[in-house]
Amino acid sequence: MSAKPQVAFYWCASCGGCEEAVVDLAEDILKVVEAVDIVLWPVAMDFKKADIEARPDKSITVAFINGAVRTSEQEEWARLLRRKSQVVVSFGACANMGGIPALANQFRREDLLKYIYEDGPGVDNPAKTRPQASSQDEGRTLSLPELRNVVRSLDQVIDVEFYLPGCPPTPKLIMAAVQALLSGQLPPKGTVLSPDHALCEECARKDSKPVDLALAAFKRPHQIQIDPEKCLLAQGLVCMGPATRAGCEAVCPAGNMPCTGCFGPSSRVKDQGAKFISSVFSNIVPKEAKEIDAVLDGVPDPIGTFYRYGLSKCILRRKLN
Amino acid sequence: MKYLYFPGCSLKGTGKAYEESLLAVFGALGVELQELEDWNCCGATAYMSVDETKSYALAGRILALAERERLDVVAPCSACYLVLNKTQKSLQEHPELHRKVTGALQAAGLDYKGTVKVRHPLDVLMNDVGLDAIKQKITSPMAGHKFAPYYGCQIVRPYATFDDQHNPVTMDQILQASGAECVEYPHKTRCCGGSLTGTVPEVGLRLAYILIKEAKQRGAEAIVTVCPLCQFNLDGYQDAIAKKYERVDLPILYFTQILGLALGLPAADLGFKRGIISAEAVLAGR
Amino acid sequence: MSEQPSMAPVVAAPAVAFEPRIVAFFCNWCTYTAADLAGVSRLKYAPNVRVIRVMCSGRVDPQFVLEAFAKGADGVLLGGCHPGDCHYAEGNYKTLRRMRMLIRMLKELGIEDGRFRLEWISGAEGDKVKAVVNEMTAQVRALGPLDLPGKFKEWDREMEDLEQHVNASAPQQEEAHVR
Amino acid sequence: MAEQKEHQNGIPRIGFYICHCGSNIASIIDVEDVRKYVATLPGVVVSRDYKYMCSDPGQELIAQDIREHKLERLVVSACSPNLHEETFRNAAAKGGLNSFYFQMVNIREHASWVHEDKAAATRKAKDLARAAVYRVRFHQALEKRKVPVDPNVLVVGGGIAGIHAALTLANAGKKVTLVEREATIGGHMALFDKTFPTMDCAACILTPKMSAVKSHPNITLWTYSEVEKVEGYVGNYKVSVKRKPRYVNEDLCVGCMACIDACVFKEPKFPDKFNQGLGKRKPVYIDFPQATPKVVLIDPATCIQMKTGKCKKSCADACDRKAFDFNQQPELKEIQVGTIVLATGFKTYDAKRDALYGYGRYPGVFTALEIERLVNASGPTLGDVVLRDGRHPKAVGIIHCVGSRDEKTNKWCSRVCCMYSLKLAHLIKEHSGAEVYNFYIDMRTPGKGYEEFYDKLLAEGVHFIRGRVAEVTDWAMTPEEQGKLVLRVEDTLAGFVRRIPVDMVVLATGMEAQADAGEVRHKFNIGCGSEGFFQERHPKLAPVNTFTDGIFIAGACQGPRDIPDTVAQAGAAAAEALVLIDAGHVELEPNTAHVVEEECCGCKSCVPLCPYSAITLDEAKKKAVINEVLCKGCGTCVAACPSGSIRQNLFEDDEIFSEIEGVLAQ
Amino acid sequence: MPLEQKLKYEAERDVKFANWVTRETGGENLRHCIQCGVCSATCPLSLYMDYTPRRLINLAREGFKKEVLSSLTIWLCASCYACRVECPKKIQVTDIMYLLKRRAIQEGVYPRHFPIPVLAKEFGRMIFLFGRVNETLLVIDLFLRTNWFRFLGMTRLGMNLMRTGRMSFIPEQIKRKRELRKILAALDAEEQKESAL
Repeated sequence: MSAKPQVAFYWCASCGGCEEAVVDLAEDILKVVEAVDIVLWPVAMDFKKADIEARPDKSITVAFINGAVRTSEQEEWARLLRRKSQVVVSFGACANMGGIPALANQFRREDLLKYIYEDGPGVDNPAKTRPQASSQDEGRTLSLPELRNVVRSLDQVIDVEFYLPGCPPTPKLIMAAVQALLSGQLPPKGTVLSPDHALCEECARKDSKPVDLALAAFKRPHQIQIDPEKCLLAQGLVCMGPATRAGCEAVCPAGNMPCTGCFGPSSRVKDQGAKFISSVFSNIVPKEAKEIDAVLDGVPDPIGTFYRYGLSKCILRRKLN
Repeated sequence: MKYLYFPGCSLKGTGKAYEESLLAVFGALGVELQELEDWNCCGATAYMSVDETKSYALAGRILALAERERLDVVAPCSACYLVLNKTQKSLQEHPELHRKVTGALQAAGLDYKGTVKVRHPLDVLMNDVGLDAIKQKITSPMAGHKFAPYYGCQIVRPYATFDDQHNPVTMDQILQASGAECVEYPHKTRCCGGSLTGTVPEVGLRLAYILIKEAKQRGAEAIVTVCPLCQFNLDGYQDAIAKKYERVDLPILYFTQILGLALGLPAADLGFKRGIISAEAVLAGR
Repeated sequence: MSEQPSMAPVVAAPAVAFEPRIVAFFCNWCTYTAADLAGVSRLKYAPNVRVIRVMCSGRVDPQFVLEAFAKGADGVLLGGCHPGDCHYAEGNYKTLRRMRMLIRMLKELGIEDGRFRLEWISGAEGDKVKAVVNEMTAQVRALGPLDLPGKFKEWDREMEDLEQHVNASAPQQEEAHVR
Repeated sequence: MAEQKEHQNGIPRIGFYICHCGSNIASIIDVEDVRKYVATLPGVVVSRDYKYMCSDPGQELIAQDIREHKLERLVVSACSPNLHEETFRNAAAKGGLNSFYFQMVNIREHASWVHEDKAAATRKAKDLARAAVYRVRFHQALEKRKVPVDPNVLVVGGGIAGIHAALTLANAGKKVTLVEREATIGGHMALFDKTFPTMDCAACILTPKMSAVKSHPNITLWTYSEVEKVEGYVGNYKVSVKRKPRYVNEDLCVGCMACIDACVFKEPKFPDKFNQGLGKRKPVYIDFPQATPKVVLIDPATCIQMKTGKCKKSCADACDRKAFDFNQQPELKEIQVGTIVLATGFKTYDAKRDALYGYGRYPGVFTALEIERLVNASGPTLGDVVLRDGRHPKAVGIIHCVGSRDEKTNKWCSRVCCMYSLKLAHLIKEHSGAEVYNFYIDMRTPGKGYEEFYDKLLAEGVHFIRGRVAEVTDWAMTPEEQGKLVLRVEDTLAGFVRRIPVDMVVLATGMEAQADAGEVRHKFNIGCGSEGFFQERHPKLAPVNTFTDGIFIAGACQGPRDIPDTVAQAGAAAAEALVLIDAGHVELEPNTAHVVEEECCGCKSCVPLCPYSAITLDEAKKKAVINEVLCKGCGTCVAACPSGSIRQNLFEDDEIFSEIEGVLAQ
Repeated sequence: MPLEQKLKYEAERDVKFANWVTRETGGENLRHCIQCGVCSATCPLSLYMDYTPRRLINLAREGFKKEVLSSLTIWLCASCYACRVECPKKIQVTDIMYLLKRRAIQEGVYPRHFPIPVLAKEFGRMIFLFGRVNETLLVIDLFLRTNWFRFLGMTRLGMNLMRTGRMSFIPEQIKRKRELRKILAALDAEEQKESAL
């Protein structure tokens, strides 16, 4: 076995953007590849589960796992890598908080399956066939991963040492994390590897935010001509910046788009959505329930807005039914 | 403007004149009354003394039937008006009673939700039709006539909200709109003894006598009322009063009869002939 | 104690009757004082509410409400001063605004309407404390247990098989990593 | 009994104490069971119960345990923290523990007094105790804040309560500003002729005190003025007062009243408010001869010059001192005070609301206050008791409890009506010789010399009929009743209904909160009870304090009361203010919020939430900063900080989260 | 004149009865009475009553059942509600009178020839039979059962009513009598269930 650190990359329920982010390290990736041995990277290299199973426990120095955990297969891989690795880094918003896949926690699994295999437009499935975890075909047993009832963040399945936030994490943060891991100068377990204050700190528009927002209406980005200089909240856009951890250098606001909260909350906040509500809506103008409700109507999808990346980590975890 | 009409037993019996004049007046004012289909007796004051839940259930049936029509119910008889309102309120406030009564109604296939509004003709005239609209239709004002407006007990007490409990004025205003004058009548809400005259005459007659005498003393040529029982009691027992106290001879009319005259309706359509004490003076020249 | 009859219909109680657990956040100046007044006046009300005192309803972070549900509350009651009466001028308006949004969120996440309630109760309204507590207890009792801790456990049961399977061959000396 | 056990790793050593409160708690809550249970909770090393925790031995027990068992945290389950939190904080301090390593559990007001099911109440007591045990681990050592107290005092209301409070404070050498809404001080007492039960003349005992106010070097008297705005906190209030224009320069007018004689209206023409409308006055007037300050004023609603600008202004010409100023404008004054005494008084019930008593309909019906003026030697009739048509009444009926003891209007007993009705009965009989009937429900004469006064009236032959009058009517049943007002009442002691004809009816109207009590209390940030009177901090133990420190209440603004009680209370309010002033400083709860600078991103979300402008943005650092002197500790900004960068002493997030967890853990 | 003993012993009180009154609809506030007598004073009939309404309320809450149920007071109440709107303690006096009347009929202690309970009962019977009430038949029935002498004295009124077309001997009836009887039967069943408990 090589003396270099053994590194694994794995993806669960994700879009692949996190893999892209690794590639986005550009020339730096060569330094990384040089410094480590990659023992697993399904998107780029061919390894089999058996290869990993065969390894001694704790023989992988660090496993970077991205994506939420939704299927039994993802769950199994996560557990397997946990067993084989010294350090697990939860990589990206989906692994950290469920991410976009976790929005499915607003629906029952049965309803989702029914829609996708029976009711959805364009579905032609008169026999109402659905994928089965186990089925017989020509005398052989075929098995498929099972879809779980709940979309989970990685740390709701296995223990995790560190978190790299973002959808996806920025190359700069990834490099910093890798360097820290290689140098062995590790922060305390559970640390999110980005600055522990809110995004406004890094936002170029910060100074243009008025002291009193006094919002009387909320707008969605397509409804207005966005002023490229002015604080987005002040323009009535739901910008999650104040309730979102810094580290991305406010790329979205720099691109004239409000922050949607992919970095998650600061270490002092348990529930990003609830805290955002507490902050921004305390400052709206009306005082009567009816008028308040009229303003709130400007945010038609509260869950999708405040928990775009974090429904798994909402204190309630999912819709109850 | 359309309402359900719950006449009650009296308006089909001794209070026919009230029904006749009410229908005529509402017709003339363009208010449609649709008689509630297969209505039953509300139980009035008497039945409440026999069986509480049953009397609420009787009223409950009426309300349940009315609910199907999605219209406000007009109940001209004071006792009916009170009983229906009382039923709504008691069922609302007493869950156990509500359970029993709605259960019994359901057993007969009836559904009671408590959504129907029970209205008095005075309330409808004042608040829905409006004094101005009434005034516009007055063709032969009752100028020079003086009446004692008598509301009796059960319409303003204790459930009505359309007028003051101690000093109601709705009928005063309607009579004045008809061009008549109202005497200051301190007994306008005092009990006439109606529910007792038949059974304990010495008691009922005294109350009736006080009412009629005071109205007369204050210069009224008739007592004008809103209640069929009051009308019956004050009109029907004047012979007995004469025997026991003195001859009082004062016509007892319904406010709808006066309003009808002012609206130019023929007296014959307003039930004047049904008064035991004739109202010739009121009708003079009409 | 009292000979006043109970209004509730007499129903045979099931073997273990469900007793709702309601967490209340009461502001120190109005609602907490009102609850004290209810006590001094010896008003009797349902024993299902547990009061957590805050200085102002404005201190109540929506996270507290969610956390209470997650830790097992069947209902959460939030009591503050009447609009215009806040000891801190306008804290209760801020509460109202953020809670209106929280209510929407709770609805979308499947928490029934009656489980979260915001009430304005002044320091003089001991009787309102009684009325609100009784009413809410009855309402939550009718809704049945919420039992989020139980639900969390139940949800995670689907992972048990795999957890055992993957860790079956794990050397015993290893500390278990699975939560 | 006590449970004791050894130290547990990492968790502070907690002592738990549960109070029986005699049987107040122990009769409903199984104290023993709770004590045993709490002993099993992590960190609890001592768990005791005691009959009266708040007693000296109870407190000593705690202090001793702290020393002996090296307790690091303290939880006491007893009554409301509003009552005894301070007591147990002191007990902690006595034992050498920081006072704030303490959490109180309210199982009396919130459990034993309000529940009947013993098992459920005990369960609740355990849940609440567990929550406190979980919470107290996170408590931090804190110190109270000290702020100085401004020695100047504001007294609002110039009735007998305000007058007495102001004089007491001024005599103690404090500077007092007395603000009165009307043109003269004196309040309701100035309207009275005699005072019960001693029958001393109200003017004789009141007017010397009024003059003393005017001449006292330590009192600034602002009449015809109202408080507009109050800012600040105990020891440091900033108050804006609006001085309404009298159109006469107060400093120049000497009260010679030559202007009133000179007014273009030769005769008084307008209803005289001071005399309850029974007399008349001119547009330029003075309420009564002893008005203080003795300064005339102009009623702009009736003065021709004020209305049209076209008067020959003979009043101004008659003034030697050139005091008239028709262009006078309202003036806003600002003062700094440390404490405030509110003595804003009451209003009488509007007798028109009881329609059946005929006030406003029958001229023979009067309110008690009108009779006060009628029997007053300096009143509109110079003491002659006459009806509005000039006749002298031969029979008078006084109806008690008008607007009192009636759930349709006011539920409470107004306390003074029985006694003043007796007084008026006596005076009417004395002045007119009429037969006087008192109609009462219960005769309430608790007070020194009060019952004796009732006795005297009985001996004088005044009729007392126990029953609430149903109706006052002019409807006559018998010839004797013709032309009279008839009262129908059940003589409940005789057991039958009576009709009693009289010429004059006096309605003993009750006392209500001032119409604007609601606005006033908002200005001063104090509470009102459901009946509208100002709410005292504790009905027995803090009757002149309010929930806002440094603001005290005296007299009938707090509830119906008579003159002796009002004066006693005014003295008490003054004494409470003196306590603060002489202490020189007050200690404030340390429950303030602060921003953790390195965590703050400067998003400013918190800044507009603070009603006291305690939060500002440090422009250099771009971080929010909280001024702890201004912070009153509501915690709204803490709940709202989107990155969790604001903390609040005593109400930290982890304290509340652990309390939530504790109250629900099973 | 024979002397009557007015002393009452504690044993003569029926506490259950008092409690029952407070539990019935309308009786809730009974114990709040402050005995001010405004009910009696406002009552147009109190002058005929053996106990004024105020006294009756006190007798009821103290549990003097016999005195209460056999009193004329409850039968003289004309349900005019004047007392109820005047009561400073919001006691529903009229409803208390109703519930006492019902109890008196139930226990059969009402004055035999006092026609009001008879009227009330007949009224109920007629509703059961026809669903509506015919005043003519009701009055005839009533007088025949109580005091037919007086009935003879009423012929003048009868003639007057006949003359004015206000008298009818044919009862009005509802169509769906069965529906009405089902309702009443359901309540009878409910009552049986309760008394079985």
